[in-house]
Amino acid sequence: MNQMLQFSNVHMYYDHVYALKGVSLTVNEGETVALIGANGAGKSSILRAITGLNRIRQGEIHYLGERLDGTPADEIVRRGIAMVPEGRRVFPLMTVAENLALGAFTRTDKGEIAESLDRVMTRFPRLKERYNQAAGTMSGGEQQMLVIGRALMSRPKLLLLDEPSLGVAPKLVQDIARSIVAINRDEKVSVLLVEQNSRMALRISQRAYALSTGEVALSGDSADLIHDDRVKTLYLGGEL
Amino acid sequence: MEQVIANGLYLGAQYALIALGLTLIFGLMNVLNFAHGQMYVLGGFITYAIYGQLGLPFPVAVVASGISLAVIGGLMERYLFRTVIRRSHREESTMLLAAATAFFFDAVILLIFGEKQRGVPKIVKGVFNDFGVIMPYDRIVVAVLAALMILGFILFMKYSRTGRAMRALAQDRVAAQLMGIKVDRYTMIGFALGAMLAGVVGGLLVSITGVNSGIGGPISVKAFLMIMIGGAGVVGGAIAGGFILGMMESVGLTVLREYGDVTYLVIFAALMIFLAIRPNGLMGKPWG
Amino acid sequence: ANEKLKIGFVGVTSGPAAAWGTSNVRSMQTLAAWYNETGGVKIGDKTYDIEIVTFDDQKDPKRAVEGMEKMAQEGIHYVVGPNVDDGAAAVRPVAEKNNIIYFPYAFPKELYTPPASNAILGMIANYQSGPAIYKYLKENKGVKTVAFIAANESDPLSQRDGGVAAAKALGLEVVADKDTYQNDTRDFTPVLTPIVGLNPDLLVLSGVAPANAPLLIRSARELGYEGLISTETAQDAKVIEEGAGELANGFISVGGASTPEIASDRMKEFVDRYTKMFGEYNDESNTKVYALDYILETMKANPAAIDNIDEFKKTIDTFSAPNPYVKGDSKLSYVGTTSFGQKRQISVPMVVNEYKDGAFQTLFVGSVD
Amino acid sequence: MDTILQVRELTRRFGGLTAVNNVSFDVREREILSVIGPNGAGKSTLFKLIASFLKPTSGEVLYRGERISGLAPHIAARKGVVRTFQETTIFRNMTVRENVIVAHHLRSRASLLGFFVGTGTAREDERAFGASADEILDFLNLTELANEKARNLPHGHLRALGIAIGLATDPAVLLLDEPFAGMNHDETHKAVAMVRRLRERGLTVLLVEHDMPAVMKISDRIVVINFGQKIAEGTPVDIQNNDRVIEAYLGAEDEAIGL
Amino acid sequence: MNRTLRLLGVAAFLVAVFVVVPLLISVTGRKDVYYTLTSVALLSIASAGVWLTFYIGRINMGQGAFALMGAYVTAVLVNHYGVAFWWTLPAAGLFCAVASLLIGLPILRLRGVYFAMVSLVLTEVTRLLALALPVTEGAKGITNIPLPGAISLFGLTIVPDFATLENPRIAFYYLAATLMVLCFAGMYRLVHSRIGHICMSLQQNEELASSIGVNIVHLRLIAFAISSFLGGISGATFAAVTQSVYPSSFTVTDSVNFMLNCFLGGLGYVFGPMLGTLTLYFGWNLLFQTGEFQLLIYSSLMIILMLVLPNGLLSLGEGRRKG
Ligand SMILES: Nc1ncnc2c1ncn2[C@@H]1O[C@H](COP(=O)(O)OP(=O)(O)OP(=O)(O)O)[C@@H](O)[C@H]1O
Ligand SMILES: Nc1ncnc2c1ncn2[C@@H]1O[C@H](COP(=O)(O)OP(=O)(O)OP(=O)(O)O)[C@@H](O)[C@H]1O
Ligand SMILES: CC(C)C[C@H](N)C(=O)O
Ligand SMILES: [Mg+2]
Ligand SMILES: [Mg+2]
Repeated sequence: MNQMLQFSNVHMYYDHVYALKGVSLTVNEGETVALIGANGAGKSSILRAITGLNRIRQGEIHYLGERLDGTPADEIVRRGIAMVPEGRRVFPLMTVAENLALGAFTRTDKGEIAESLDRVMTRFPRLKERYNQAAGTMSGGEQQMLVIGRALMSRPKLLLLDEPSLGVAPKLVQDIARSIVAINRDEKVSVLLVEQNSRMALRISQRAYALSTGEVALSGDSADLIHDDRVKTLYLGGEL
Repeated sequence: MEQVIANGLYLGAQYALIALGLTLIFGLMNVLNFAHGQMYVLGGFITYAIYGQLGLPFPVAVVASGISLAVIGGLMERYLFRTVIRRSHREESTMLLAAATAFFFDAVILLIFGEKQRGVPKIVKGVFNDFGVIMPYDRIVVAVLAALMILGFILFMKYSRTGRAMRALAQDRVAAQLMGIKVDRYTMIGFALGAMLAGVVGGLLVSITGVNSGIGGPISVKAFLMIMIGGAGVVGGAIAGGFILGMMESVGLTVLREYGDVTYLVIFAALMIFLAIRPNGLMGKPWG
Repeated sequence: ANEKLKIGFVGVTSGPAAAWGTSNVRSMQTLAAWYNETGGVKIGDKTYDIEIVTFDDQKDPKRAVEGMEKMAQEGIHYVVGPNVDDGAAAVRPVAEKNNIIYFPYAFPKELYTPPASNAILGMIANYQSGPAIYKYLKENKGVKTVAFIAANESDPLSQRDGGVAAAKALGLEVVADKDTYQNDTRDFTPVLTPIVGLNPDLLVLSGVAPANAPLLIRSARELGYEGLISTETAQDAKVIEEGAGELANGFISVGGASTPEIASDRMKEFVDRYTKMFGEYNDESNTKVYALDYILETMKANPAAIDNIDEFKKTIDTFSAPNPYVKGDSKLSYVGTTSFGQKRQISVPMVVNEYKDGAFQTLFVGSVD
Repeated sequence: MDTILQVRELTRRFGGLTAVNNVSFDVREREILSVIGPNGAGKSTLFKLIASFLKPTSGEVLYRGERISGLAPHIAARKGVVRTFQETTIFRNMTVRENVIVAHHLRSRASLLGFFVGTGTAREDERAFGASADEILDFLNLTELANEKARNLPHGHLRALGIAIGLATDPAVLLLDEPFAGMNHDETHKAVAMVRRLRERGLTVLLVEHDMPAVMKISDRIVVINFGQKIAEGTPVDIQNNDRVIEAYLGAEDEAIGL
Repeated sequence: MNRTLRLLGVAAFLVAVFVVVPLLISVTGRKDVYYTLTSVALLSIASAGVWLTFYIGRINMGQGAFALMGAYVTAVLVNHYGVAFWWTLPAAGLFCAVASLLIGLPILRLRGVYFAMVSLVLTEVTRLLALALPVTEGAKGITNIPLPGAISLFGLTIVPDFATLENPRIAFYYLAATLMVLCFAGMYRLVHSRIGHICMSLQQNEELASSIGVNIVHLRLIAFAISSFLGGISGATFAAVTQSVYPSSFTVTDSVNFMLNCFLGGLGYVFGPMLGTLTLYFGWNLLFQTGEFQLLIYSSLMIILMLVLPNGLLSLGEGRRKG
């Protein structure tokens, strides 16, 4: 399998907060990789480092053989990385249609964009029903679908998801999880998934990293990790 | 009465156009641009110099006003506001910067163009007088142009790629960045566009009300009023606010004239009461 | 080199009313440069170079006080300005405390009537020119009805009230005396619409700022107003031409000396020098050219006045010198006895002008005593 | 057990939309009651109505028999009904500890003027608040972050801080809106234990939550809302097996995705 | 250690204000500085009020209104009713505080630019009222306000009759400086007590503040009333200093300046408004020799200051402590 994304010894700070302390990880082409870990472990920070929302202090990020850190955010999108940020972040005053159109902001070919739009609509029929509704008035679950659809509109090769199940009702969480599997399988999009719902994350991913205070504590095949005792006690919690 | 309404509409069109640029900048970066009026004045003086002094055609002059102000606005965003926003803890800090640039423009304009009221030859002669309405043709031309520009601006914001990017930016900067929108660049474009609108209105109106170096401040204040009425940061609000203020002045000055000096007192008091009832203006969202 | 004689200016040189103070300052600076270039001014047995110390009070009475304090600090005893009523009134205690004679361009009578004694009115007041103008218009142009309009600020409102009283005293019918506008108004059509509907014979723009005058005239004319328009303050022909063009023909205002019929050669040279120095002349300076000469001439008449304002006050009563700016043998002297009970006004010729195609023409010349 | 809160035929409309529609239920003293339901069902709106942040269109909320709906929020808080926010709402520019100290407002015995001049009572209050804040932070495992500016906290800790703020007011009824969102199992586990201890402190807890294992574990009773209406009420076991609830909200279990 | 340092600082400040400045003035003979510094002291009191409203999260551009009101209260009471200035001073403050409660009740609900705008309009409304009302004597204002008289307690003259002084400017300087010191001491105490924290909570999130039981309406009103009280005091003293008041004595420009003073000094620092006022007002005056370029230089300096210290002058100390 080809390596797609590679972190080598990445360090990142917010002012004086030391958020990532030498993280190394890889995502291969076609893979779904899960990132799990406690609050403040640095999961979101990894995604922010990839998309260029924050600069890294030290280390290197490579993507498809090229250096990624230091690249402007729009260029990163153009190279095929899309992110669904924590907490939905739709453009609330814009319609579903406009939100989706913005997802394709970096693309120019009208025909291809229309094709992507079709695909998103088939994947999330709900969005088609609400095509002209202002995004801000939709329910949480619908908004979550919208931001995933919006991310797909840039036709990414790598999709980054930050806690897509946050605040979403169980039934919808199931829908979203299935969509992620389908996107990865059908559209050959690699996925890097940050989830608190570790059980779900480990089920739908091939490999996983567990983070702890800015460092990788554990990594391996998800199927193995799900039975790993340390993971069980730390992240799956067994019986509550 | 027809005359009063016509006055109000005309004034409204003019006001709405003034308010547009201000609300755009506010919506995009939460900056209340105290220098808006000064930008308007500068636009007026550029048109005055090109059309009034050099004798080039009026449209050329107005376009030149727009372009010059766009450049100035862009530079201001890039070298002043961006730095300050990035480094300050409270976004209100930009108010001091905006005020300082307003003073700076005042000083520059006064030094270059002098203290006198300036005017240019009429662009169209003659007066329309029918249906109980008297309206000079040049005002009609300006009102129509203003209306067209407002329409053009709305369409631009709604359907163009740039417009869409700017609206996205105004709603959520981070999400916009994740869409691959060059946030810095579009903020700069937005500021430039806002400044350009100010310059263009200044240029257009110099043909009717002339221009003078001291009116920047008062114009800004008036423009603030309009965007408050309509709702700050919302394009529709600016337009509505402009027309409402225009109408209020026109009607108020006629209806209340018997009570003399209190006309403006009443208008302002009404504004305060209105905002107390609708704290976010007509269609605005809360801010801060 | 000559010793320096500092003369102060405290007034408004920025903001919407900048033209008022600027025309003052520039008149003074033009004259000072002229005197200094020609060897200075001889007062008593010393020759002085004139230095003008300026302070922009931004039309704020608090700042005007500040300015007057600065003048006192600089050891100045003669100050031109302030340009508005409240500023002129606010500086009074400072001027009295620090022995400063000042020349306001503001009309409140309290400034000039006893016990006040340090202020000298620098121009013709509206209660002096107004009645003369209205009387002339009543007699010569058949004016019967008058409407007043003023900005809702101190000066214009006071002048309006003065004007209304004068018009009533003359038996004119005042059809509008309450219409006001915000000073930031740029489009006067809504303000004027109801007044034009009343169709008065005369529309008086009370205390109008030079910036607003052409706009008011233009709006009124475009709304179809056909009567006369006048004001009691000085205006600039160029501003009116640019702002209202031929619509302003017939507009009546008060001037000082520069209309060709009466201007002397010295006045013409003054205008030339002013234009050379600042790029453009301002007709308001026709009235504002006088103050500095009054100060210097009075000192020449009594050199002790140079740092003793009591000597200056003594000289006022008898002072007389030729008026260099007007043809013929008119005189510079102090007047104001009728209005103020003491001589606290400089005698600027009361030239009532009529605007015509880019220039002022003299309608009549009056005088004040 | 006594009834502490009574929700009586509560309805709230926003324009044409009925967000909460004729909902009634009782809450007993020292009970942990969960409100669940699909996104947009009206759960947060219901909480806002109970804590008097919104006025009901009709119906009322009684607290110990006294009507509290329609009062100002700070008065409801004074009486003992306090809510935390679904959105991570905190005082961003204060440190974690300052956040909690400020939240002791209702416990102060000194008046504002007293604080100004620094009377003995005021100083005592300050000391007491500090001690209590430290205790609460310890209780929620936030001690390490005590001097961090709240705006720098990661998502999960913000929720904990939200709860800490709620606790500091010393409420009788605490309404927690999605307290476990953004926590992993381990953290949720601790938080659940914490909520239980709240009850041991004598509090009545209402919570809205989408984390089903946690809800089922912690709740004495559950109220289910759908489209603004109550569709079920009962013990966790009842609810888990209620077909209407499964259909509207829970979904059938799907081993392939671990849910 | 920290405490002694602070006490030393306070002592140094008091000595500077009450001893060093008058000494320097008498040595250099720059008597005009008295009026300038009196103005700075008074304006900084009004700015302190504005600062307090910033502290609860309101951009206040209405302080000019209250300064004007305060000035008129004093002028009317002294000139029309013969009340002694010393009584009118608190009366002016209280009048403004009460007025601000009435006005504040409806408008304090507004936030952000909306409150800013309405308060700006309030300034203009007050000016227009001053022009229109009979008691304010309309356009010509109230002039010839007598200087403050003596205060004696048990036959002991504590404050001399200002009119008998050789230079009342000095007396006014001491008066203004004293008021300023009192005002800022009070503000310091306010902000550093628990009330400060509660105000801060209001600034950051009113909804949350009310959920923890803070009566936000009440607190907002109190802060606004204190702010207006300070505005009134400042205006009233100004009326006494300049012995006159006009509708234009405090205008929109002043309101904006009060706000700018706060920004320049630093919104995060109690003494920000004092330093901001000193810099802006004194700075402007220092530049008066530059004639027509005064505004250009002044505004350029302001822009540069803003670029270098966007969080206010006082953030300078902060940066050093950190780095
Ligand atoms: N904007 C910020 N400023 C300062 N510090 C920050 C900021 N954002 C995050 N941090 C800090 O960086 C560290 C990592 O945070 P991050 O958001 O990556 O955690 P996370 O694993 O995503 O946590 P969660 O599961 O709670 O979302 C935390 O200690 C946090 O306090
Ligand atoms: N202030 C408001 N104005 C208009 N509509 C509102 C308002 N607040 C809530 N709503 C609407 O009321 C409905 C219920 O919203 P509410 O926030 O109570 O849902 P919820 O059950 O808490 O959902 P979630 O689980 O996603 O948080 C939604 O459709 C929402 O859009
Ligand atoms: C009385 C005024 C309106 C005159 C004006 N102040 C001037 O300087 O010309
Ligand atoms: Mg995170
Ligand atoms: Mg909710």
